[in-house]
Amino acid sequence: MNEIPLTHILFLSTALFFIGMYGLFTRRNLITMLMSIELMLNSVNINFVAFNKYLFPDKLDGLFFSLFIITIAAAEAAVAIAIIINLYRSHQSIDVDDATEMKF
Amino acid sequence: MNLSLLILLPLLTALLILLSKQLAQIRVIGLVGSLAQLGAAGWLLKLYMDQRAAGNTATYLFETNTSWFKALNINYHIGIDGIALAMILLTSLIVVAGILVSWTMEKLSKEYFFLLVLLSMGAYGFFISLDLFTLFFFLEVAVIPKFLLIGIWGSGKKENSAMKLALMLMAGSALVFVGLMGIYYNTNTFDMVEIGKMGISLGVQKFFFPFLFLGFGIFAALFPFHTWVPDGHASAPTAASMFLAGISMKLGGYGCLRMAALMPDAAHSYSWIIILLATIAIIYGAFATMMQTDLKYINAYSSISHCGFVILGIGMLNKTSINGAVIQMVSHGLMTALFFAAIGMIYSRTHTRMVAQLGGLLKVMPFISTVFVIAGLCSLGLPGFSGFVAEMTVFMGSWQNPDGVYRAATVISAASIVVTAVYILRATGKTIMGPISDEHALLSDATWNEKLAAGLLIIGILIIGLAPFLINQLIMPSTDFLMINIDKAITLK
Amino acid sequence: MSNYLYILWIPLLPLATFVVLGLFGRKYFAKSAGIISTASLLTSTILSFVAAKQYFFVDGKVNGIYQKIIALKYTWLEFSPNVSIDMGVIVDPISVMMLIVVTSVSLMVHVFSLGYMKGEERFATYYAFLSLFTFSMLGLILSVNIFQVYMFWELVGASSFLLIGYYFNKPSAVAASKKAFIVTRFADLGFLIGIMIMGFYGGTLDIGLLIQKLTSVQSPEFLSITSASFLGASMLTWGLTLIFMGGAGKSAMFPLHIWLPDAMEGPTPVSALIHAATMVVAGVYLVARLFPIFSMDEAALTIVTYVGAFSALLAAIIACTQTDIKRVLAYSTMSQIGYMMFALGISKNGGEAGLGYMASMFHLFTHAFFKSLLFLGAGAVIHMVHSNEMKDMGGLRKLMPITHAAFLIACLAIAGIPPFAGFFSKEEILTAAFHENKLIYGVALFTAALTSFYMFRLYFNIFWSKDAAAKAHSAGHDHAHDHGEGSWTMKLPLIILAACAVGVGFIPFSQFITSDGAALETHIDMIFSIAPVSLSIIAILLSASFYKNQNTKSDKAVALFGGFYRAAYKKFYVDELYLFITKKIVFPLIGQPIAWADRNIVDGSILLLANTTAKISTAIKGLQSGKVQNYALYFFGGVIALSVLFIYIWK
Amino acid sequence: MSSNIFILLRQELLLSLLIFILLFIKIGKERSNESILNLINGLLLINLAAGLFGMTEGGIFNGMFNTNAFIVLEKNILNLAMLLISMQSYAWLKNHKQLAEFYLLLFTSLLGMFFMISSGNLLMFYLGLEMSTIPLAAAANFDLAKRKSSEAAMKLILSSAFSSGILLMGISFLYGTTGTLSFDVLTAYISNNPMQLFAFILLVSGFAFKISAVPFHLWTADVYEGAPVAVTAFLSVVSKAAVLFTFTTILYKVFTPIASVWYGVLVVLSIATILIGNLFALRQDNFKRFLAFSSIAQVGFILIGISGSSQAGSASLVYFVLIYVFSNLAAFGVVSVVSALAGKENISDFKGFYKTNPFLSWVLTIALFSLAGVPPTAGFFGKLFLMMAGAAKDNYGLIIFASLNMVVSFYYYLKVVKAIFMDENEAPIQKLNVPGITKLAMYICMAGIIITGLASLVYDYIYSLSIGI
Repeated sequence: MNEIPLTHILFLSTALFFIGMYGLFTRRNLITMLMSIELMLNSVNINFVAFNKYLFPDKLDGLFFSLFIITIAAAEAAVAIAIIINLYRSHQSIDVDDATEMKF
Repeated sequence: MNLSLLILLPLLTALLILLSKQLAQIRVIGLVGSLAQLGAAGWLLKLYMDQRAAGNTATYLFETNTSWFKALNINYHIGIDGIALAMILLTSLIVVAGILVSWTMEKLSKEYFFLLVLLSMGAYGFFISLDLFTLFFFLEVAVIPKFLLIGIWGSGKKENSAMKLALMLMAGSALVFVGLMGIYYNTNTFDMVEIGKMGISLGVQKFFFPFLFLGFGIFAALFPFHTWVPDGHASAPTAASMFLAGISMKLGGYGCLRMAALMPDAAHSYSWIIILLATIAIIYGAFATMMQTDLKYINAYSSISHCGFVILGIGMLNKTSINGAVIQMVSHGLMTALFFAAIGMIYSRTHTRMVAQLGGLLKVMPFISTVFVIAGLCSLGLPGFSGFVAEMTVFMGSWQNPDGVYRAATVISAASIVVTAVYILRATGKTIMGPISDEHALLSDATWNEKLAAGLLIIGILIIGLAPFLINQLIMPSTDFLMINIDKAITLK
Repeated sequence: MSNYLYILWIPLLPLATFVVLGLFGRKYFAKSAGIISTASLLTSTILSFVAAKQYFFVDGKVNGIYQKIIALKYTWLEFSPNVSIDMGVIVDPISVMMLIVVTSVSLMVHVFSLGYMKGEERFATYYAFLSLFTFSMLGLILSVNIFQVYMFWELVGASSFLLIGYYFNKPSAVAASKKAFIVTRFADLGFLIGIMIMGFYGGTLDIGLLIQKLTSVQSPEFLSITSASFLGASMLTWGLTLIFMGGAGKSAMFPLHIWLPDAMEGPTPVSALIHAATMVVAGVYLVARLFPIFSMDEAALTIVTYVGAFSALLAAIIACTQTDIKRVLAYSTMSQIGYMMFALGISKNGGEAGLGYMASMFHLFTHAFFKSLLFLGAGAVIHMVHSNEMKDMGGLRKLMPITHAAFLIACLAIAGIPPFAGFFSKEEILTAAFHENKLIYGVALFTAALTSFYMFRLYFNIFWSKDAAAKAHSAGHDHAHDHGEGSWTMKLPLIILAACAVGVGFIPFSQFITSDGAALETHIDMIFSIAPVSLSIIAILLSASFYKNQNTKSDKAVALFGGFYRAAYKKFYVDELYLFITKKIVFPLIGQPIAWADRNIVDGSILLLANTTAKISTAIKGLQSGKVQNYALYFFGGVIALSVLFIYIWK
Repeated sequence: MSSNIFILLRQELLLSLLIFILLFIKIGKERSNESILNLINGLLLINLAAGLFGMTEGGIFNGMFNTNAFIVLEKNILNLAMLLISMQSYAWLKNHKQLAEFYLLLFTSLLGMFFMISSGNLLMFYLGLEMSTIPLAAAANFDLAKRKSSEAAMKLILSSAFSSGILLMGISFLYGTTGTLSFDVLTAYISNNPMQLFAFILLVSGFAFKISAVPFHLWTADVYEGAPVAVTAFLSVVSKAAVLFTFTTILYKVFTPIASVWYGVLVVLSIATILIGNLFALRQDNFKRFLAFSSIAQVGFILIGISGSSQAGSASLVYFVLIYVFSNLAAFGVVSVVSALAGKENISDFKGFYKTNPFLSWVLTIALFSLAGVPPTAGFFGKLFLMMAGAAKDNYGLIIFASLNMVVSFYYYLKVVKAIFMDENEAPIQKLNVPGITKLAMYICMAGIIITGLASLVYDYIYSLSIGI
């Protein structure tokens, strides 16, 4: 069976990356923004795994890196959500536009 | 004698002032300290003269050279020649006078005296340092005290003046810094003596001399970067004005002189610009002064005009004119300090500096009025006072330059002495002479400290004015050393 | 050659007096100041007479020529190896002659002031200033170095400033002093530049050397200074003219004369000293001092001549119209100095042709005495009448006989009636003029006539005219009950000076003072003298008929001249011209624009810089929108920008 | 080998030990805040002291973690900063319930930084980076009740997550093009093919975000303003310093092949940073915000120094950071005291401050002068040496630009001084009684500001350790 070329996968990851970025830029809901960031991180994961599989199969750096990214993403998400909850307490909303007190 | 003493004495004084309690104590310490500085300067003069008499022909005497930042080849290299020594004497004299006139400074006296002493320390350091980095260091040390002195103890729109002064001077030192970088990366040293020996390539000189000269020029009220002078002087408290005009404007002139000696080729090829600016400053300052109505503004603007002579003398790049420039620096320092002292005394009594509101003060305060008149006569260059010697030397020097433009510059500058006479006599006629207004009719004359301060400065003025050969004897050998490089550059053209 | 060093004491004594009185006068010598300074001045006077005797009669003459002797020379300020200001003492005929003049007149004034200034609050200060002036004047006379001349020149100006402004709370006095100083300062600017030209081309500032170098036609200095030219005139002409400008300033030559009449605001004795006998002749002295060089340059001499002559005439005309007695005297001074000037101008260096030089010096000498006498006399009058105006005077001859006599003598002297001093000197001048330049001779003659007219106009108005009693009423108080003619200290000088005014004419002046130091044979030619003397007498009679008794002839004369009279009365509007130039041109058209520009353009541009920075910073504050999404957007934008910049553009 | 680990890792281990001690304190019986604070400060002192001796060079975990005298020095500077911050936040923490958590967060972050600084591998670097960032986000939110605080935390966490996304992308491309993550190997494969340049720029922007260089700086001001003063101080000094150290090491060690490119990048960044930083600082009234922008401008100068890419470059960087620790922390110290005791954080509140609090005023003034680079304070030398390092590249346009911008920066620093000394104010901040330990910290800062500059041996020592390209 012929296998999928690397470029396809890279295209996918890039697309995912920019979808995530788009989400971050456009969505007003903090949780959704967080999710889009996760999206970006995952696209990076795909990159790593793909590079490792296609280009440097003899070592496992890429795989490990993606594992770490997943872990840290989780931690990040935890803290982020905690913060968002606290923000909700103080602002009564998790809309990003309500949290623009400090500017200029 | 170790020159570091000149830095340590003020430092010690400053620390003692910080430790001391109330005004009585502070001012005594300040006075003793400044007198010690004066003594040290005088002693230094004696030693210097002995050395020269003993046939010591080194360019700089009492040199000490210790590495400071070894990695960057920055050295604490100090030493003096006649010019520096003249400046040091000037500084020490003015410091004493300044301390004396601010004898009754009640408001935050500790900080006030502390800053005064700090400022003087910067000046001393500047004049003795032979390493450009150290020079720059002390140059900036002297800036911030001015800002605080004007801003805190000043009068009128003091904050703005202080800010303007600080920023313009800082801009000046920024330019100087750029120039220093240029020199440093083309000679790999900050040591003026070494640089003087090895010389700087022409291209580098041409590119960086403007930065240095302009930078120091701002300090020396070079047209058109003089606008900090009127406001700064007018807003500053008496002693600060004295220090400003008497000392810190000299930092600029001295710097310009050193730079011209360090980069003679560039100085020579730019000299016409320098002379042009100087001439403008002289005549323009004089006319601007004629229109002022506030005594301090009058003196400030006249300072612009008089410092123009310094720049002119330097720009003319010959021995006589440079001698003149140096003498003019000293003379102007003393004279302006005296003038500001007198104005301060008048202001502290009448609470106005407006010429229109004053008059006939000679009746109630003969001493102060006499001081005022003496300062005025010195400023309009009357023989017997230092101003005459300085200006004539500059004129004779610049006249030696047969080129038409230079001649024109000389004549125009010389014409300024008439304008000077006009504004000085107007000021004198309106404030000192004429009928006195009733609310001033019962004012008191100078107190002992004021008399002492004025007396000191007048003595200085008279020494130069009556026996100019003395100061000539002091500075001429050093100007000869300066001229060696410059002449080389000029003849090379 | 014996030692003349003691001459140094002649100026130094007054200096010492000045220092002592200046520092401690108002405290310790408030009363005794007058005596002290008079005593010290008496000493210098005696010394100068001693010097004169020694020089003229003992050892000044070496094989028939009076030598220039440098008694002392000390390098005071060195500019460059050869060019330096030297302080020194020169002894030669004119300097010694001036010594005599200055010290003796000054002494007279000192004595006179003892009475005149009695009870003044700043008595000590007055004498301090007087001594300062005497010192500066003497220093000027003895200068060996042209820059030394300039220095004392300035000092003289300053001390005259102080003396004119002595009544410092009188605005008019202050204004006058300022005017005097500034006008002369302006002239001195020319002097200074002249000196610089001389010093540059002559390569020295020492007068002796300068003369030596610039009078030998082959010397490189002479060639360089004559070859170098500017605006068509050679540098020599420029230098000399500019130096003369300085002289004209001090000597109140047209057009720099405007300060002199106002200077009469000062105390009258001061006017007698400064504005009659000494300072105002400094200009003449300067030209005489440099005469050998002047004689090398025809153009410069011509300028001297015509300026002198014109001033003489102009001043004489104005003097006829003034009513303030001191102003009349001032203008007559100006006119007489004009005489001296053109006498120099028409002279040549040495020999018979040098008559003008000798005449001018002679006139200077005689004029000093009778003019100071006139001023002191006027002083005495004013002291009594408390007014300068002719209309407040008249018929005073009974009340003050001595003054009257002295004044009459002086008038006769200045009018050039034999055998009074003025006659001799004037004759010499006229003779010289007659030989050299007929036009000038004519002017001189006419001026002489005018002189005697206005002098006697003055004399009659003061001492004759209406009788004293009537006068007393009009003046509102009675002179009879006034303090008479003043103390002996005021009379004595009058008597002495009157004696001089009669006597000094008989001195065989030409034996001592000539342009080349060799004696010159002169004789008074009676035939020649008829014209001027008779003219003067006619003029005197005319003025007698006008003013001896009150009548309307004078008014008729005024009506006859009409506009010309008014113009003359208004001093030909020269003052107004100056006022126009300063008030309407210099201040509003130069001063104010510059002051304005400094605040608004030079300073403004710097403020503008600051303000623009602030504006920009407010303009861009939107970047920091507070929206975290925009932050991310900018972040990404930054990434893109960097990538574009460094992957595609950089390389 | 094992002993070796303990020596090389001693600072990290000690810090972890502190963290555990804190945990035990937390679960242990109630203690008074004072006692805990004193204990912690004592421990921090020990921690600092422990770093000072026995600096051995070496790498462990196959070069993932390596250390040398220079790195140890950098870590010591961070320790010092940590100690000072904790001493100065005494007044604030004294009445705070969760002070243990506060320290836990900061220590964890500090630990992360240590690993980041000594990382020899992109993975380790990434771990360290995140480990240092995430706790800070939590710490920024430490004033749970304050709206601003939570907003700040939100902004910090979101934008840092985004930035690490970008960073990771860059790393992944580097990995893709070179097939390795370890620095030593990486260097060999670096060339300026577009892919790698792009990857590099992504990486740089990650760094730029952390050191808040323009245009990646926008989070800074808001977070600084919102977070508690102590956290702000930590952010502005410690984390910035740590990232700068790492940045420099990576630039000098790894990306040497494309030095010309990153020189350009640095120049662009520094110009933008100085300019924008100054322009924004001009207008600020909130003190923390003001310091935020001023510190942005400072970073611009630091970048100039780094761009020198010489031994002097890295030396001047570390030297400046040391000075920056003293001066900036002195300023923050005063601000934290004022905000804790008087609850005021605006520059306008400081009008007439000198009348009531001369000591604090002088501390603040000297600190500001040092930041502005006025002699004789150390800041003067720091800034000058940075610029000298930059000038070595003969790029005088940059130097002229920078030195003229120094004048602008003078304006806003002097503005504060003006407020303190010159402006009249009928109701100035009342007399504050500063806790002794905080005073001590300020004295240390003052001493640092004076001595670090004038005593050249400090610089010479740093120079002797530092490395260039």
